[in-house]
Amino acid sequence: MSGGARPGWSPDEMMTVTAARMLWDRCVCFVGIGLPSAAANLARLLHAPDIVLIYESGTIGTRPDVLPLSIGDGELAETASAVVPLPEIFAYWLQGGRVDVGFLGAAQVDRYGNLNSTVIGPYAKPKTRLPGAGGAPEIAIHAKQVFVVLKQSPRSFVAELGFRSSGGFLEGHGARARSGAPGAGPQAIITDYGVMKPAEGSEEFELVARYEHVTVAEAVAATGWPLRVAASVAILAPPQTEELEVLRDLHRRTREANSRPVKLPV
Amino acid sequence: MSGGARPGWSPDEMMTVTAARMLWDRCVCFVGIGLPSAAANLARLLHAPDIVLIYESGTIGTRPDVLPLSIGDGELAETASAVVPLPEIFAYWLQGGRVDVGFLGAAQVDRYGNLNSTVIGPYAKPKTRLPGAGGAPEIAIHAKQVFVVLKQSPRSFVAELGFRSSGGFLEGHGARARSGAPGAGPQAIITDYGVMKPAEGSEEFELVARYEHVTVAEAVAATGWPLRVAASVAILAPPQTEELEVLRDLHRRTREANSRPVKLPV
Amino acid sequence: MAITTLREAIEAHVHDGETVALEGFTHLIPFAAGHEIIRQGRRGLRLVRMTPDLVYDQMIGAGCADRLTFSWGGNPGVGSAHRVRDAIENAWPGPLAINEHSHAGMAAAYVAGASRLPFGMLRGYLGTDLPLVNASIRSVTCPYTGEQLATVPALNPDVTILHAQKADRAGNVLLAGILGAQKEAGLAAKRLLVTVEEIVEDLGTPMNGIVLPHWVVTAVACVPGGAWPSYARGYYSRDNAFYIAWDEISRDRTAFTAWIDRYVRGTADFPAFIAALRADGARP
Amino acid sequence: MAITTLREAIEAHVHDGETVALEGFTHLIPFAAGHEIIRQGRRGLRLVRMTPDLVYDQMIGAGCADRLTFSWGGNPGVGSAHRVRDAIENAWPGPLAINEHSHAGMAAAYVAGASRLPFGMLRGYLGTDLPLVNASIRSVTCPYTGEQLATVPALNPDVTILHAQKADRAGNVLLAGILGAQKEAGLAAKRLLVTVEEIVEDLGTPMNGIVLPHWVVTAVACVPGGAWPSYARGYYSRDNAFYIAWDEISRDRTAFTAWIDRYVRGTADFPAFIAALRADGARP
Repeated sequence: MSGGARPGWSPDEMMTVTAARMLWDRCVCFVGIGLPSAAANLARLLHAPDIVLIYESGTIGTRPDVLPLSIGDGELAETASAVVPLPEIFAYWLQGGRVDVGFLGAAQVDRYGNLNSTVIGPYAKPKTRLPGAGGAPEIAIHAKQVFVVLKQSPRSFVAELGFRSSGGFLEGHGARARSGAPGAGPQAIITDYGVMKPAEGSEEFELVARYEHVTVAEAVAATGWPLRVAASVAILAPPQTEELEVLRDLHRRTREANSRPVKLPV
Repeated sequence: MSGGARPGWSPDEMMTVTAARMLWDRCVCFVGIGLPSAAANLARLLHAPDIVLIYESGTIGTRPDVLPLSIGDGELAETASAVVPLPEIFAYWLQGGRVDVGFLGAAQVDRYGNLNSTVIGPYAKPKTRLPGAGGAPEIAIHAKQVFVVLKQSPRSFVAELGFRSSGGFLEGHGARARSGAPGAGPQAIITDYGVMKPAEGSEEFELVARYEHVTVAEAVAATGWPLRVAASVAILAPPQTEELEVLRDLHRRTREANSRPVKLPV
Repeated sequence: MAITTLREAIEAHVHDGETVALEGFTHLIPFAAGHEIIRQGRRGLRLVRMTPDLVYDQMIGAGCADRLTFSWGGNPGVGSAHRVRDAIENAWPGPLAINEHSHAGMAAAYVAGASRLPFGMLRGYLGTDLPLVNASIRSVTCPYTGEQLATVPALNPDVTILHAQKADRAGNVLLAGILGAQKEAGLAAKRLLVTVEEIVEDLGTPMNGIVLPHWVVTAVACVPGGAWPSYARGYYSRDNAFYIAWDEISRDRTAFTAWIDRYVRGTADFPAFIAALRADGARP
Repeated sequence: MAITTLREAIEAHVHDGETVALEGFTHLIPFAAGHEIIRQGRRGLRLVRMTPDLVYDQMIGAGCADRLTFSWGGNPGVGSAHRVRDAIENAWPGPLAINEHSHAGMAAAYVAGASRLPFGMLRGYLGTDLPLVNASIRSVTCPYTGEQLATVPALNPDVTILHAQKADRAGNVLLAGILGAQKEAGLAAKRLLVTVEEIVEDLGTPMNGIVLPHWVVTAVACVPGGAWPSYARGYYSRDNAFYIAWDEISRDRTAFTAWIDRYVRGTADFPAFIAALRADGARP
């Protein structure tokens, strides 16, 4: 059972709202498709009107009216303040240290915030071949901080990753800093049970906040490693009416746009 | 005395016409300011209408109506088929192996076509500090071939360069090929006495052609090393009426444009 | 540069066993060219593309390739690239060797290719397992700081194929909008083929516009709509509904093969492909 | 980002002894900013610029700098940069250390700086003496081919100053035309100051136009004409006649100093500089 199944809103909505609240006005956010893109745009439509959204397709400072289905939908280019070649995005903007927040999803995360989006089972003989790392390895290295968004279950929050696609705190205990990665690494994992943050010293993720309707025991049970729990676990405010309205309106516009049949071009 | 002093045309005109004749239609020419730029544009106005001119300022396929005074005059951008950032010109276009002919001038050249445009006298305590190498070192490395244009005198055609700003055949005898430079190096030096080409094997430049009114002895005397002379020295046709007319018209338009006072902008 | 038909361009310039990059990052993906490669039955291609997308799902499912260099292989915003998955997981329709990178690594490899440098360099791959499964990811030591930086070998395809908005009669090509690593992939290649929406008298290039000059282009073919179901800014939008529909079509080997047989192998060219889709009411 | 006066921008952001790059390759050279640095009497600057041009001839002759990183130091199409020469040859008005590169090397160093890599790499400097006089030109070995490639340390100025056509009120900056390495120099710097011809409500950026977004810009000052005697495409042409005239003015120390004293040190700001030139009939 998902931690977020409650009548008023879906787990995705709850995670999106929680993630959006963590973004601040004028922050520079490197956005991936899906929930991160929804969260970043929700923040823009609510409390962060001047947030700077960068998509790896080369669109900088974009303000899409509907959520892009792909990372390079036309809407992103038309509303961007600059559209640059993709190699430049990765070299000058991401590696250049210009990104405050990178948002990452994955198939699996471990206790140190390392992510797998590559493969389940052996790499050479996969059980499930996933799309792969894409922009994530270098977002994980260079963004000043990273937020991970992922639904919680023992299959996704695992003791051992099958493959490490992008690095969090590696083996913890300062391993990341020793690796030379410039960014501070994952600073929050937002799930459908609550929020985890890295503990000082060990850099192991621990539960620091939960949704009202979820118990700590449920969150621990939904984790594939013995989840540590902070001394005090905050209660996350449920999605507010305005947050849900704006988010649902955004999704409605997006669904409409995606279902609008595109005439064959010739 | 200059080798070219004859009533009908100036030494510069003669060299420009000779250099222009060496260019062919559709060749890709990386052009420097001054005589190379005049020669390349003369070729374009005469027998090479589809020559592709690249200036290091980032203008590709430019067709200026007047000669630019600087490497980045507005005229070059307005008439170019593409205007790209300068780092791209050197990385993708020059180093990328796209340039057929590089045109270089210099203060001094030696018998192997190495050039000095940096300094006369010791580098740390210069007698004459020259502007420096600019784009030349990498033009000399990457252009499929290089033409050098330089007025001949024992002070400019020297036995020992004070400083090697850009490489020709280095110490000759295959040294250039061993250096790993992809281009074939300098294939002609065009002077006001004639044309020199590298001898097979030694790669030492030797006189292969002279202007009608110049003797081989005069050309040898105007050279600071014991100039070798090819078994057969061709006679270069003098500038033709059409060549001179088009060139003079180009220079006239250029002079007019440069002397046109620019109103102060505010 | 020659202006020619797409069929002739593929016949003349794409050969079995070659390294071929069809680039276009979501925008301007050369689908028509991919279909023509399927029609002409190319085999053993070593495909290169940052985001394999539907175009390589189709080419790999149709058996054109035995190797794939890539950095993200899904159906963007939808889910799996089922044919790519089936090839990697089950060697169907044949084994597919993979050479896997991150986006930043692959972009650096194209930049190195366009620059004719033997390798590209980035502060990348730190803390990832990719170097464990891809021996071509190595490192150099900075001669100033001693820092180790990741390296990737340059990508220099035998052929790169792009789709663009316009070409003029001389073969100068203009691109506008999301650019991906198209220009770099084009300049890195030995041969560059471009399909365009239209051929015009005057490109009307804006200052600092993105142009591939005719003398770096091997052949241009005019194929209106040739990026569908991706898009060509100024001409048509991305057909997101088709991307969603592809999930069903591609999930099953039989359904996929029927689709390829009917619409790609069973049609003479791209206009016929579009006409067949329309005739079947498969698309509006 | 703050929209401010040029005086305030230089006061706040350019300090004695810092590494300062005024970029602009023939086009959009920030002359007004150079003059303001002279007016404010900065000393000991480590100047960086591919083509020192008249702007550094003036700043070096006026005693602002004790180090110069460059790749070509003349008066383009005219001849010597006399003040740069006098500083190197005769240490007038003070000694000037030089850090000399080729254009390609310096472009690679700016690209590395913008990319926050510690060094740039090129197939360059082969067969030249520059590495003999510039120990910062080194090499790395390609981990794939064994080839030795030249390296240059990244350039990361404390301050880069650019001139551009337009900014909007948020401080987004638009450049169009010949770009040099301006964008790279700007992104490589710790602080970025930009003077512009005008501040507009809407930049009207064309697709793929060259923009420096407000959040990478430290300060913008509106200084119409601020690139004169270089040029700003769409606003005014290069004053080639002044470049030619500068040869005379700059050849002689006394004439040069008189010019700087009268027109730069003797004026309050750039509009007053232009007014003084006009009042003297020095320029049309």
